[in-house]
Amino acid sequence: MKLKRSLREAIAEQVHDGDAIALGLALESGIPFAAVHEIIRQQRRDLTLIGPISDMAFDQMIAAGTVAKVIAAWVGNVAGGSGYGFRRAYEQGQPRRIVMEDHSNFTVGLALKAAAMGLPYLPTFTGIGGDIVRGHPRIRPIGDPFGGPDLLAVGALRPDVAIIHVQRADAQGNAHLWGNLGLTVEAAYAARQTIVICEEVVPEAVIRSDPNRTVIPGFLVSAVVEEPGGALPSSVQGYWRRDFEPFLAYHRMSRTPEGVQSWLREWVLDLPDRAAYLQHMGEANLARLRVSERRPAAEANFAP
Amino acid sequence: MKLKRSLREAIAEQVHDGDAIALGLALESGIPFAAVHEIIRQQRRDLTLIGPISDMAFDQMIAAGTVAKVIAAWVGNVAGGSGYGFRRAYEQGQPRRIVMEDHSNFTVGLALKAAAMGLPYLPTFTGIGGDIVRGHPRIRPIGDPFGGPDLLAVGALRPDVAIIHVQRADAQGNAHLWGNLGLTVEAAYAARQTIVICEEVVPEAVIRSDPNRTVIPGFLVSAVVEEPGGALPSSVQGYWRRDFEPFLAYHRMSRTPEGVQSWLREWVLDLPDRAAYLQHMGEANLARLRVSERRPAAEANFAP
Amino acid sequence: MTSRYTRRELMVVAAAREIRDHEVVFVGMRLPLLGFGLAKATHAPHAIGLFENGVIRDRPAEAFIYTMGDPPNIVGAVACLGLVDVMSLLQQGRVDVGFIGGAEVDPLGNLNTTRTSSSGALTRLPGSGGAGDIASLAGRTVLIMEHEPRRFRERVDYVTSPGHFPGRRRGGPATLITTLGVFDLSTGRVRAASLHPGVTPQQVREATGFAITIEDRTPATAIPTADELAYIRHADPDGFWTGDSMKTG
Amino acid sequence: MTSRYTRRELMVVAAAREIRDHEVVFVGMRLPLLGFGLAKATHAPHAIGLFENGVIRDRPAEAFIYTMGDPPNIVGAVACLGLVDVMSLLQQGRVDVGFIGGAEVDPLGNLNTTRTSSSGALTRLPGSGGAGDIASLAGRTVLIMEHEPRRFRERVDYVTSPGHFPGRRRGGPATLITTLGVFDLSTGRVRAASLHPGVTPQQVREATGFAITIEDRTPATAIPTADELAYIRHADPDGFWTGDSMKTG
Repeated sequence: MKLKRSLREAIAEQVHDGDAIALGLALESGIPFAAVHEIIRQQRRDLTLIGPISDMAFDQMIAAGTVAKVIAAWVGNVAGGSGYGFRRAYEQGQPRRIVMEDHSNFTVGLALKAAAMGLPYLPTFTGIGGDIVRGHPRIRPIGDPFGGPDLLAVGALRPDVAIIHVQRADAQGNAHLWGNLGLTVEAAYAARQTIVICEEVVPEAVIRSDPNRTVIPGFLVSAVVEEPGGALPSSVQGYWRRDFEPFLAYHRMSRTPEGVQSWLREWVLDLPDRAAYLQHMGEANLARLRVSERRPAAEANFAP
Repeated sequence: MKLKRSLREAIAEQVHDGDAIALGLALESGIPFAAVHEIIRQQRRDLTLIGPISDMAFDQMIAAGTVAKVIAAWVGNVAGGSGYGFRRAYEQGQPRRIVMEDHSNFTVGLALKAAAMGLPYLPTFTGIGGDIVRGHPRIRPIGDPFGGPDLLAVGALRPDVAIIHVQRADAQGNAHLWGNLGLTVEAAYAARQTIVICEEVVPEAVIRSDPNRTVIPGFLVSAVVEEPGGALPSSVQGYWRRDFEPFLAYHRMSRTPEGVQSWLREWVLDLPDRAAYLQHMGEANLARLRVSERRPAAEANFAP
Repeated sequence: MTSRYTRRELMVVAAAREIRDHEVVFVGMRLPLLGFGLAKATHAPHAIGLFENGVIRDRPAEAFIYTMGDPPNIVGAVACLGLVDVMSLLQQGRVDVGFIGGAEVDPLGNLNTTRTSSSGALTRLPGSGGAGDIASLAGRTVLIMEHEPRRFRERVDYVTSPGHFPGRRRGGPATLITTLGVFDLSTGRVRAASLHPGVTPQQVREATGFAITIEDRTPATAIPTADELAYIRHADPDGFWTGDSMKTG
Repeated sequence: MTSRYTRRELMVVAAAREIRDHEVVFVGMRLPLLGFGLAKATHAPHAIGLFENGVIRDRPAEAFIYTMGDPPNIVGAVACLGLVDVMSLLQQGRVDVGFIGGAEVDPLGNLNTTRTSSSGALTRLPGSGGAGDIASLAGRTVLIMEHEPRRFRERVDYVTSPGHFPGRRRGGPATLITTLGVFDLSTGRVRAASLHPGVTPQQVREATGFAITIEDRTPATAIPTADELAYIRHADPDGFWTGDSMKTG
């Protein structure tokens, strides 16, 4: 079973109109922007986006008209605040109306974790007394069979596809991720298919030297894509720093529908792929962002 | 807050008569036998033991008369089969009667995880149709508020103390563990107090070089004990091989009440501490079991 | 002798004072993060900081961070877990105090960061993030707000982060730190604990869309010491979070 | 030409044949572990093996292991997770087949490993371990047993690992491999699929405490090939799991 794909192939084969897609799961780092842009280029429609906080990735997809629904705890631009694409869609139906399923970080995490555990729901005390959980399509009041106070049941959320950016994976999809994890593991377990995008496809022996670092076992993975820099402008621990300025630039540009279209043309639609995006960034920027220092993890000896 | 203790101090201060103690959480590896023996030496009484499978650790504590109740999925001797101490206590009340709360590995895991998550219970489908869950004091039938099939609720299990053996920790209790995890993390989160026993207390910088390897954050830890070889004859990845023969020897000796008492005298009661135990094993045995080869994990770069 | 300081620097100092030694703190970004670092450097050297993405630190990052996911926030962390792991610790009751903010607040300490029609038209805000969880599950919460009439409302349009309500299991808002003062919310009514130097009761009342108790003897908020300012300016050298146009003091 | 082989070697071969290529297998120790390795080496090169302690492998350990927690079982693993993680994958339905054994079995494939009074006095057995979970949640289960009358009972004293029962959501016993033959359990009745070479229907009936269907044309269990034996003897060189006194073939 050959899993290696180009990003274009992986999106073409595994992301379909109407799918529910989980991404941006590690919060501000490892956001799979290359995949986000490829989905926009391939003009997917009616997607449901799933994630804790989305930074500007969801905003771009909404502004490009690919999205029908968002299931998330926070949608905006972490550096700038508001997500204007999201606001225009939600407030004015531009370029199309979207449905919002509001969550807190914990409830969206529990929804994914319920699916990851093969359960219809997980109980929680979070949110009680607030409006997020009131009349929520996925959250219902339940009692405690052991006689304690009432809780809420957060219903399982099973994405069609999870898209995850990691440092390295082998050709079977066994993926090493370090630094921020967020909801990455829950989403990969929960999703019907998981696309692993990595900085490097490495020999099996590298992954097997540290099986505790394998946060996603390969048998859950439907495609492995080698796309170095595929998460820029977000960071990847040990590989790329966060590029702060593009978040602010998008925030400025996306204030108007014309601005965001212009931004999408320049950074997505007029570029064929991620290599072209990196080239458009320029080598000086890449050099500034590329991590060349080493702060290796202390040795862990796995000798038997 | 100084956490470092000798094993004797940690057990004296933090393990009390009647306490519920979780140990042997990584299944066959990292069983904290040094702590098990110190508890026997300090003559604790009426303990409840909690773990998935216990290998011979629970059997020794039961045979020594320290135990009133066992909450586990399997109690015996992985190499030999039956745990004779357990059987004598359960079948004949020798040296005292014990209560058994039977579980499967998953239900004991869910009971600890429910406590770890701050929940009164977790739902599951496991065990339905079998006798473990029938009339179980901690497991009740529940419905699915979303209309799916009925489930079981596994009630939270909060140990008074979890005792955990890891490769290394810093003086604040931040613990690196690799290789088998089993239920170690769930138990450390669930327990009111966690005693971390480690092969090495290392400088903070070692732990902080790899925060993803910290399976137990120090603020959950109540004592840090440096006790190299404290898990023998069970294995510790990268430090100690499993010593197979002592499991079989205990299995043979423990067939009779006299045999097990003789074993307890030789290996526990007549020895003051772990250092004496290792000396009694002999340097040749230690040399045979000590891991000197290196199979280091592939480098993970944490540079920002 | 006092140095000149900004309102936000004063708010950082007030935030730091809400953290007691040995406490476990749900930190967040911006002023609370600076407050955590300041508390660690002064009266609470053993405090532990949790971030909702899974990071646990016992000291602030060495380099300036713009988001909690920035690589310098991983370097030197004591643990880097998953979001559900730290939220589980929060739900267990292992977190003493959490810091949250919002676009709107009401007298019960309810915060709205989801949507509002206060300006007439519907405005969609980003949403809860982890704030709703911290508000629900921390041992107590400290609210940090811009003190403006449109933000201080008799009743918020949407309760993203629940404040005091009947039947609350645990926690609830304890303190509200604003650009004008520090307010006690622990009783479910808003009472001024201190007003920032130079702020009058009248100013506060005009900036607040609901009734607020300001006793005659309400003290002035203690101003930053030189050491506190030195710490803040070391941690935020460009005034990215703490700069403002109103120099005071 | 066939080599001499032991009953247990034959059982390993039968176990291996229960694994299809690309399947996810809950492995366990002893014969199933050898069966997994044999299947990988022959007809199921893409099978994946899960162990209840959290280990995931796509090939057996290089060195002999006595327990699934032995350090050589970590070396070369593709992942080493927690127990709840692998059980969650099992509960999700990601595991195609699991192997379990027990002290007693009944015609519905219920297994008892908890306690029995079959000998008159109460005997306490070790308990479920992960077997009850695998029996409940795997896509199908393969049972491996010593074929003795006291173990094959009309009704087991305690159902540790549930077999077929009304309302079962998923899975259930598919095949029972014993020291005497291979039996189909998929319909909830026990039917001989093959008897090991030299075993007569009469022998099976005498060793079974309940009614069992053995058709006239029941074939002999296919004997191990030389390659299969070579694999097994490489993996278990001292016959620790597969040695027995009855050499056959």
